[in-house]
Amino acid sequence: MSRRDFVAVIFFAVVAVFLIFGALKMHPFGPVEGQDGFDAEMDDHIINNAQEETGASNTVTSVVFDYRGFDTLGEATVLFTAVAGVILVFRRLKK
Amino acid sequence: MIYNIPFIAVAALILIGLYTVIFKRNLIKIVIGITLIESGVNLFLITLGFRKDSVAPIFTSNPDVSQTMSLPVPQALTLTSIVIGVAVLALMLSFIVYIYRHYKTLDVRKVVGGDDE
Amino acid sequence: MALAEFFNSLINSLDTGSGFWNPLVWGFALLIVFLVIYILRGAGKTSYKKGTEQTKPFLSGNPETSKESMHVKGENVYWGFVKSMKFIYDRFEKMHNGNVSDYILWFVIIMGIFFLVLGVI
Amino acid sequence: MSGMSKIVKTISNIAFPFVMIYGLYIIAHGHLTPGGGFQGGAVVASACAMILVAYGSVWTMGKIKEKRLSILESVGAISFIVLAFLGIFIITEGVFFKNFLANTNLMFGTTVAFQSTAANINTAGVIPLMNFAVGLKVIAGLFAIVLVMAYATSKIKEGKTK
Amino acid sequence: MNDIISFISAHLPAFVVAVPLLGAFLTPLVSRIGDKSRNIFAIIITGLTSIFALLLANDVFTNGIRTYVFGGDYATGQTMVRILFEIDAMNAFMLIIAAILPFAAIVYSWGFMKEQTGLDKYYTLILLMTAGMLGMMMTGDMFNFFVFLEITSIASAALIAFWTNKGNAVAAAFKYIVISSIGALFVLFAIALYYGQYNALNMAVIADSIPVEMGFVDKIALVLLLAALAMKAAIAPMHMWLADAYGRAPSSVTVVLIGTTLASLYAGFRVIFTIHGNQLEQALNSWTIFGYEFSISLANMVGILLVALAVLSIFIGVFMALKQVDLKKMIAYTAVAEIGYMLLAVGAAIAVMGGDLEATAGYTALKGGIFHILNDALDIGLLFLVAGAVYYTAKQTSINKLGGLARNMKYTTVFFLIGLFAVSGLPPMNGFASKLMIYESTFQINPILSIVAILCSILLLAVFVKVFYSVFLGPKLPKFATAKEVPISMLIAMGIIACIIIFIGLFPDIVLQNVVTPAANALNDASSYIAAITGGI
Repeated sequence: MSRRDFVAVIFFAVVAVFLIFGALKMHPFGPVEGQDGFDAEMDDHIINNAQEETGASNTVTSVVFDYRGFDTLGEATVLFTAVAGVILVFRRLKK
Repeated sequence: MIYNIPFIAVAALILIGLYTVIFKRNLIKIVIGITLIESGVNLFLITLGFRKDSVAPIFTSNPDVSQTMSLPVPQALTLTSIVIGVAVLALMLSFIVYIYRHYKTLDVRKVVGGDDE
Repeated sequence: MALAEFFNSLINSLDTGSGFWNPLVWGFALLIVFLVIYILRGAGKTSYKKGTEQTKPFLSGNPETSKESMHVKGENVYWGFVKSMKFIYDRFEKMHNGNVSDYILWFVIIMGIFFLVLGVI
Repeated sequence: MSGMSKIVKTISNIAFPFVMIYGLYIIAHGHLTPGGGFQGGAVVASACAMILVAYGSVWTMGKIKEKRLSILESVGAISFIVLAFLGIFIITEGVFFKNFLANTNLMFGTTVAFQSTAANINTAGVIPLMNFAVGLKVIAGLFAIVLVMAYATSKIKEGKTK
Repeated sequence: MNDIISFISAHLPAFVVAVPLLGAFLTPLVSRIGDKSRNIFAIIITGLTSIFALLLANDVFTNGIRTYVFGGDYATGQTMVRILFEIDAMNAFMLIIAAILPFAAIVYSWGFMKEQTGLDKYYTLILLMTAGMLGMMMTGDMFNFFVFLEITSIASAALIAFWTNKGNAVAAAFKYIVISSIGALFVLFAIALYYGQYNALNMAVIADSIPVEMGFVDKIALVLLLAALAMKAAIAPMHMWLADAYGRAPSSVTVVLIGTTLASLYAGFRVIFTIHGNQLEQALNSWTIFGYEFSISLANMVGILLVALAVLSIFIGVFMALKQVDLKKMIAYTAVAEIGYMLLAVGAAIAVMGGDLEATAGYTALKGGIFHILNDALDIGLLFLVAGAVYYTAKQTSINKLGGLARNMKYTTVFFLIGLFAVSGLPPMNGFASKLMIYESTFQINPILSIVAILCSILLLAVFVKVFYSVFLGPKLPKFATAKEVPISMLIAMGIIACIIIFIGLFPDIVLQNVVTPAANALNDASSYIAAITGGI
């Protein structure tokens, strides 16, 4: 076991311990409204007003394309970027 | 405590991914580790969206709209994150193709990219 | 009016806590110094003629070598400093192997240190 | 890579239209049922990838060039961002990404109350149009990625790398 | 006419990001027409973006914080469900950098990239990099920041691998995308932690809802954000990707890469000062040893950590730069040292932050550090452009094989001298003003810091004197007998940056009073940033 692996194991264990303790300190999975410090204000606002504001019966689509439509533009841009990058990497170098 | 099993699974996925990136030698395995971290984060996002005995937030021919619905925003974020992960994966794999073309190996200790050879 | 304020602000000097810094004052001082140096230079030796033996490079009688070999390579500049700092440079060379797993390992190490400092203390 | 056996080609020929119709259905009903532009586009792109696997990348590259695909993708992206820009320019007091068709009884403009609705496709304003734009973009993009990578690696396998 | 101006100024934050995106989407179509039209189109789009960014910055500096909500109207205090851009003086300060660098890069590429293939994708990606950088600098929404971070990372990685016939370029690109994707994933993890705790994605709302007594999950999110953004900002010992990426990418790409790195650094400052600004005074823990009461606040702890990393960055950057034989890698390690200077000043400011910052020397340190961000972007950018010009002429960047280029390339030599003076902190260039502020303020905080800073600055001067000697001076080598001056477009690009450097160097007080001090104040008080969204704390 080299020195590098020794140091790696030690700090990896530190990170692991903290992440798992953080997972235990989160609010319980599947919380109930109002209990254990959980209040879904933003999402309840979306669920109650999505149909009047956007007319979409699918709330997730109304979030994707209306409430957070700018993220969707960025996401489409990411795909566009990846295509451009792959075509650039596999291009022909000679004219 | 016992309710947080999904969060512990998320932490475990992320740690397995980090382990793969740090201790494995093959470039393909490093990419697999990155996708493991990404799937862990996606699982965390979609886990946060669940509420106790809730249904999907869709009103089309929904029998009872008064029952609690799961949160819609984390599902949208997960969709975005998945598409971004696909893009990153495609680019990394095409880089690996070129690296193998140049170095004739996939060992991370040999792909160091020193000064001009 | 605004123009006057602008020109006033041009000559303001930068306040750096305890001191100040004004490039225009500095440039004026530099001009004076150059003037003094020019005067001193004018008082120097005047029997210097171009195109004579005085301007030829004199390598203690040896013939002049080629341009390539006369140019000191960039790697050889400061070789003494690099040699004396070898104990540091060995560490750094070991640190800078282009291994991407080690880059991520450094990230994990820094993250662990931050966790220990901010979480435990 | 070269193509596969005749059985595979026939089966993929038969399965291709069904997969494509299903993907288009997912794109078109994105604002009513689970799914949307990305998911349906991924389904259609997987159908194209199936054709690519069955017939081989060289044949497919002979049929359609990746330059055409990138043009198609930029057309989808431009239509998406233009729909976003129209939110500024069409209506007064509009902002970027304003849903300027919702609840105006124009195209896709039927007003919906907070209720369990029957599937009415004529709702949700610009969201179906954005679904189609993103679907076009995702189809072209994913198929371009798969096609280019398969073509380049097949050329590596045959030895003529440069 | 007048209402058109008011219309544009009303939608400026959207235009600043949407115009380069539209240009990037249009580039494949425009490049069907011809190469010249494509180059002109790219220059027009970038110039328009720079003009919009500067107009927005001017508006913010005069009228205060601007917010722009996408897809709907928003009244202060109601539930924040939509994405919004929030631009205060600090964002406006970063916008100035993002307005200068990509324009110079695009103008430079006209001559620099003439012989290359795949240029339509090149221009597309560099416009996407610009859009992502601007979005990172302006957004007020955490997840939106992550999306722009990924856009920037993917475009940068594809452009770093531009010269695919060199194996080390592709290897550098692979390292960069591994680093940036892991960093971005941890940023997303922290964002998800915030979301799960407070059910909000808006920076101001999160900062408002984090309790002053931080919980364990908040600490974990803070650590993840700090570590990931520090890696993205190339702070030692997580800086190794930067040497590869900067050294292997084409110079015109490297200039934009500098902007993206500084955008990540800005995001780290935003996390510390704004999102956790209320908890900075909070005491992490307190012991009583021998009756003495010791107590360390979060500000002390984070500041000490940042200062330690900064000193390490300066040290490693300078020492490695002294040993490199490749010109671009040498400048890259210098960039690491310069980032260390900024972090040193701002970290010292955080460490002494208690009560009002204006009273202490930390205020000068904060101003100096923010001022140095602008100077570093300009200086390192100019040096990389000069290195690209050397590569364009001599087709190599190894300083062992170069020499005597000053006889062929006079203007390039002058530009290199300007960059040398600026980056090594010699008067009267702009680097001296900010470095002087950093030295004096850190001397009042802790003398050792300023001693280290001054010594390493002297070593930086030594590094660049060596480069100047071995690349530009010396006898005229026969193999460069036919070397010519670079094309006019590259000279124009270098001249733009050089003129700005000389202006800031000659009149530093104008920039300090009108740009840097408002940015420092905006970064220092988080309450107004939060109050612009939530309507009071």
